[in-house]
Amino acid sequence: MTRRLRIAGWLLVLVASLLFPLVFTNPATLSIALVTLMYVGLASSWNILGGFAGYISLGISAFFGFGGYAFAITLHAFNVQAGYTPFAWLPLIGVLTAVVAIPLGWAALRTRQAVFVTVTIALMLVIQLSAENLVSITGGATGYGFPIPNWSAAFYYKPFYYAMLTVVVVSIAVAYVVRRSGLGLGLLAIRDDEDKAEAIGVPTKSYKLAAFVISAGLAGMIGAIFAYSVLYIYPQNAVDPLISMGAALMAFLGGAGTLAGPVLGALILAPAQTELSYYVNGQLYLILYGALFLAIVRLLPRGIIPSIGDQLRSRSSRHVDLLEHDGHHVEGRVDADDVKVMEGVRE
Amino acid sequence: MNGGLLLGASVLGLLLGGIYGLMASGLALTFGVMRVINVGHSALVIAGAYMSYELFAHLHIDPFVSLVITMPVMFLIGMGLEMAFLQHLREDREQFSVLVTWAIALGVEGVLGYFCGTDLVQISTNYANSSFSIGGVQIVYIYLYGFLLGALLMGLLALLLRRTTFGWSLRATVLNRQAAQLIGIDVAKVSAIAFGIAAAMAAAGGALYGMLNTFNPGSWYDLIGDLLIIIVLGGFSSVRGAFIASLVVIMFQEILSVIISPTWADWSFFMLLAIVLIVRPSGFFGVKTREA
Amino acid sequence: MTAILEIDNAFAGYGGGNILRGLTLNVEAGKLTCLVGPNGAGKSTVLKVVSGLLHPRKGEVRFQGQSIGKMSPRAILMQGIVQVPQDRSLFSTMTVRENVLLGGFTLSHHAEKEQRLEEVMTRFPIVRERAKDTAGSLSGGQQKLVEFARAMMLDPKLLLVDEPSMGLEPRVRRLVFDTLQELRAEGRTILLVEQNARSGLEIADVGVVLERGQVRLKGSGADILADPSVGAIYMGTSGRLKTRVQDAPAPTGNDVIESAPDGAS
Amino acid sequence: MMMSVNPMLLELDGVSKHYGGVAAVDLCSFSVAERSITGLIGPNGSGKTTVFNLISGFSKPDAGQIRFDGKVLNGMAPGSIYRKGVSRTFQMARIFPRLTALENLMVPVRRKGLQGLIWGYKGVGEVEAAREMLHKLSASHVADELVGRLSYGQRRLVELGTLMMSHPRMVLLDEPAAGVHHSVLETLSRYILDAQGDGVTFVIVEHNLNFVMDICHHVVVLDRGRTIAEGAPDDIVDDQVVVDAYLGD
Amino acid sequence: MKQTFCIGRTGAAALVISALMVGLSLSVVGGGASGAASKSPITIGVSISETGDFSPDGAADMNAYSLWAQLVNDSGGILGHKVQMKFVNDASSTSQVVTNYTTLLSKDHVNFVFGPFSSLLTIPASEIAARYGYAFVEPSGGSQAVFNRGLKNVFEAEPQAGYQDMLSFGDWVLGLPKSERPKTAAYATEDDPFIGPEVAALQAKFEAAGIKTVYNKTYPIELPSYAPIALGVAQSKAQVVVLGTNLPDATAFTQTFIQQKYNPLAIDYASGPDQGTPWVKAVGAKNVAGTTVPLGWLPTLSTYQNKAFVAAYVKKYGGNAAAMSTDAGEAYSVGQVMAQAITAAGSLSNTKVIAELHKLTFKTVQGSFAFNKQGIPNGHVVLGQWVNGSLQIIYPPAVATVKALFPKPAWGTK
Repeated sequence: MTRRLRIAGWLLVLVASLLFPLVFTNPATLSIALVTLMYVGLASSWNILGGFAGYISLGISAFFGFGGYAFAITLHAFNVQAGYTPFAWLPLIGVLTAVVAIPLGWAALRTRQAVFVTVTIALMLVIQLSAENLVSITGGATGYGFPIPNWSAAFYYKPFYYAMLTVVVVSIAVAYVVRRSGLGLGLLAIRDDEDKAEAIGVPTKSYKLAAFVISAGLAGMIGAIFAYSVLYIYPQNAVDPLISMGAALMAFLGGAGTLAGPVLGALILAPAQTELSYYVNGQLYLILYGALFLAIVRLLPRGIIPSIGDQLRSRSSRHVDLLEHDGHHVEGRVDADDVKVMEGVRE
Repeated sequence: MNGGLLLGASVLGLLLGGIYGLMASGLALTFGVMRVINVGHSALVIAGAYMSYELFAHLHIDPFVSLVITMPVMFLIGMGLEMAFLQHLREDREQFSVLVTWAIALGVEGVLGYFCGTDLVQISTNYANSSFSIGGVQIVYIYLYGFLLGALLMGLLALLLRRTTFGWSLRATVLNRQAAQLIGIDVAKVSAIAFGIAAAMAAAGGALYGMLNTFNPGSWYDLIGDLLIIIVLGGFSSVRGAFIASLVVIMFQEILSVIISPTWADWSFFMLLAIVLIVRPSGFFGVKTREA
Repeated sequence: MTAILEIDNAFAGYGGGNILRGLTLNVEAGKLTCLVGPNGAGKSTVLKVVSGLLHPRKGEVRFQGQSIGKMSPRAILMQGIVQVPQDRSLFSTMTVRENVLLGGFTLSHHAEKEQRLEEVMTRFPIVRERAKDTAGSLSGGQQKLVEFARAMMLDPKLLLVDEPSMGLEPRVRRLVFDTLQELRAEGRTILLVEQNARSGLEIADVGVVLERGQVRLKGSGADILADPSVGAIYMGTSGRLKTRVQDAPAPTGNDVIESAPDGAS
Repeated sequence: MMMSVNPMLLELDGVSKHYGGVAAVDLCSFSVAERSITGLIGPNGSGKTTVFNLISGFSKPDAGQIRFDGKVLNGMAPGSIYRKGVSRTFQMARIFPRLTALENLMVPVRRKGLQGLIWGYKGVGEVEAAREMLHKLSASHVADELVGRLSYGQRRLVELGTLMMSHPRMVLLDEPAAGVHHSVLETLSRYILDAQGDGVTFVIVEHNLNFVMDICHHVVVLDRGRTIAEGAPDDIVDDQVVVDAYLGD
Repeated sequence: MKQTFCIGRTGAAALVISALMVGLSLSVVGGGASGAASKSPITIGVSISETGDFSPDGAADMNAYSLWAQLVNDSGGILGHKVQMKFVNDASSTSQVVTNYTTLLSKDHVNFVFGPFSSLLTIPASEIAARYGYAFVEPSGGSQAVFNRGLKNVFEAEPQAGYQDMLSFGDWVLGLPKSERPKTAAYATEDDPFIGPEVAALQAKFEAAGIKTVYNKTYPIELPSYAPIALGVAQSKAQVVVLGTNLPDATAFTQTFIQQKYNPLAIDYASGPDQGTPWVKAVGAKNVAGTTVPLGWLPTLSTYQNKAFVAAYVKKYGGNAAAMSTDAGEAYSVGQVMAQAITAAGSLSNTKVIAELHKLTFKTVQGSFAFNKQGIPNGHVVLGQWVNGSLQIIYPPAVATVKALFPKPAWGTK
């Protein structure tokens, strides 16, 4: 894809999302669109750590939930009136979540791979437990209410939609900036070979932490908007493992590590998930959702965007020439798995 | 603080820890052999609990007796799942396995919900509430039986691993996959059987879980966090480490529960985890593993 | 001359490139064939192709007349080809006895296993002496011997040995080569890959020099050892030393397969 | 073109390293002059790569001292040694396979401050520098290819280029010629000679003696972890001790 | 109660049973069936948690709702309209419950909605209903948080707001002769949005009356074991035990008490003994005697339409009356309240229905009650106790069906 085509594509999606609520005015459609946008944002921010640095987190809903609580408590503490003004507090929530993520990320990032995945699950449970146990701050299991905006039913989702869209655009923009920055390059290097990156001077610890914190801050803002839109937050809806898994799966479906992949994955999977739950019996819904999961991992192990990329590449014979150019390999030291990894995911 | 209470809580924690150890050991085994993080392990535990429940409720088979049915059945189910969904995983195996096993768990939850409903149930045997007293501490039979079953199965597993050719081939696969292949070990088959064993252990753990707790198909969410943290503390791929870790963690939790408060006890898993992450990321009890 | 193993114009490699580039090689029954050659020549790859860890992209591999090029490692093992790999391959936390018994993993009868174990323990006394110790507690040379013992559990028709002297002290190295020589004296067919050309060729019936995935020289072990051009190939100075090599007597009477000029300078 | 007048940049003094009873490096001593190209040769298992690991901090010596520019390196982490200006390649070219060649080269570029972090890495002269480096390595045509898809030789060039981007004072090359096609080899030699001319010191572990003879000023021969010979390339190649060491005893 | 329900089966089951229902329903309402078919049906949307955290109660709600619709239709519908239920699944997820109710209201344009089970889902759902001006009658979201939000359309179809449920136990205990009255009490409560306030209210009442608190702990819902807390209660040797439990922890506590051979004079559960058969199965038939629990509804009550409801429920879903969960009665009441409100309004307009909901006194299977401005019901919850193998009402005396067991018989004696 040429650069111009790519920019045109992004612009098209942006314009379409800006116009969406004006064309599809039905609140039910908008509520699904809101959830979809939420997942687009979550998958994109997940991607900054999970896709770029290859650190698979299953705990993003920890920060999603933290943001929601922080928002509710802040609005209450400063007696912010319902309506549009709460949105102005979102950047603060983002920063707050990011600050909290620093010590958590520091501890979690001491591990790698399988252990890291597990630790992020624990992280999620810790935040949920805190929400339940710190009753004087969070309201405990009873939860915490938001001020109720005085908007009509037909209008209600529009402000949330646009607020969410703004944060989503910010998330994608941040992902883009990171991807193009020295930080992003360092993260990709960490994904490919962390020890080597460390050895040639990439400050891997701080880079990983930066990715963790950025990703958490964005998730916090997204969680805040979501919680405000449903007007009530309690431990189970704030920190939901299904949201974490959903975000990761969507990123994988579209293509982890690419910019467009998580967006595409969320655009496909989030509405599908919502509609499936609405129309299908609960148990069948679970079975179908699980089956969809398995099918994706099996059929598109590297996601949609990288698979398309492969198709395009294999049409041009150019890289084949490169490989034939000099066929000598050092004896026996390259093993088959390395080659697989080397040909792995990328935009 | 009442000394008797403390002693009671310690004994209880020890016994319960054995039961958790049984559930966690399967998780550690699958990671060791296959490099698979089975987040669906607790769904297999719940599936085992339901099997025991149904056999008990409809055919009045004692849950300890029905293990001779549920464990082999779960063994086959486990093998089937491994061959169908996990065997083909190659790239980034550890991380993709999370997605795959999560999907399997959702499917298991759905199937259980479809056939068994979502009401909370419990396996209530007539000896569920019997206890005896030693030195002022009431020992509950069911916990004791559970602990003994856990210890017995762990012992059998150890025997299997140490004394049988299959056990050797399994350990060989854990230690050096390529060398195992070169001496003719079918590592794919070994992996499938190991997963089957883990599922069978889950079935036994499930029967105990079902006797001690009310459960429904969604209960696996509650359990998996605890089990994962236990195996991290135990060094991730060490079966023995997982067993010891669960004894320590659950005892710690029960004691904390009586001397401070249950709310704080709930944090104990995470406190231990945080300490381990900061002090010794390879786990309390495990040898340093390559993946960490 | 009965070739038990025939490799015919084989191409094999990893990823985009080939390491074996049209390799043709016969291994004769009852003889010790030693493959030598510089790093990157494809020695270990030959063994991987024979043991089934790597399948050739082109060409044929036949064992006792049967094509084995596409067989799994296990199937090839069942044919009677056993490999002693280069890296330390014992299962370190298992006992020596367990390790050796695992060598007979594919044997179906318990009695047969015990009988083989008995024979192997007689052949390799160290196995009996250290049976209960974990393999990891043995020294490097002892581990190598146990690896041999493990391989002998199947009474192989063809033994593949990959760089047995790697990482061993000279004294221990000697022990390993003595053992190889004894096995050869027992009439076993052995395909040995060795970086230490002298040690390898000294005990070899047939010496083969590989360069860039092809056979460069082949002859009796003694002849190859005496051939001055081997040193040049080995040290990667064949181009530079060409003038001197020409003065030396041509390799005698063996089927020398000349590779294409490499033009390395 | 001996440059013995230059001060010694790297000095190994009685360095030893044991692995489970086996001495991989045994009281090894040699020195490397600044702005020189030193070949480190010897048969397999003679401890060459271990010496590299010790110098670059990937393993710690049991005994002896390693000094770089007069400062003791013993016990320093690889990252710190790297920051002192010592870079190394690996036997199995370690590159970032899912990055392009150009991106690989830009990974080690030092960036200062927040701006340096979030600023596009493709800006401000970095790309030019990287492209120029690829040009020097005759690899411009693969600049935008994923390195994982390149041939082994090209990967080695990219790996070397990556190291050179951070302007190291000394580069350790581990078997740069092994399995590399001759055309790439020529590029490599030319590049190394150029860089040496610009003031970089090289230490090269290599089996291909032609390559060593062509570019090295000084050759150190290791056998069983000890220095058995040292001298000018032409003297070394005729040394019977060396030939014996190579072919084994 | 092991049925999984899907919309397709509802129809099939309805056909089978409808013939049997005709006679019954005619006797209940009598006439009015003519012309029903000519009007368009009233559609009622409900989001049910078929999976996830709230799924244990989802099935009972769904059964009772669909049974209610069926019985109403058999008797000619409401205002001549047939009733049609639309169930959608929310998997216990807030985002899904929000989407579900928004879709029901703005896309499917259902005439009315009923509440989901849990107040945690009730709050977001009620906000949506309020936005659309819909009446929102819900079965058991009795937390103060539901009523504190200033909504005019939310009504809890129970005789008494959930958070006051346990006071009836206090009234009973304090009504005992002074000499028999217990002196010490232990409290253990799960950290639950509904139960916490119930226990707190009861504790305040007891302390005011001079009953000393000797043990008091709040614990998180999900614990590997409740036994240490139960041990603590047992060791306190309190004469009265008040447990803020649901079925799982109620079971665990009881088991530990039995194991520890600890017999208090009276023991009250927020929930557990009201669950019918699951309770008996969980703690054993010989241990249920004397366990008390506040009750909104019982299969044995002689309240409005209760007999017919219980008979039809058992016929349709199997099992026996004693096995029915309170949830079923609560959900059924929602239907009764709505039917009466709509009938009184004489219109399908939600505005008019809401007005009637604020005005009328409703007759339900849980008894009669009206709502205050906040939607809080003004009736009284009764106190139930297991006596002679069945759950009976022991307080208030006016409706008591049996003499209370005090002190509670020792475990295993009956």
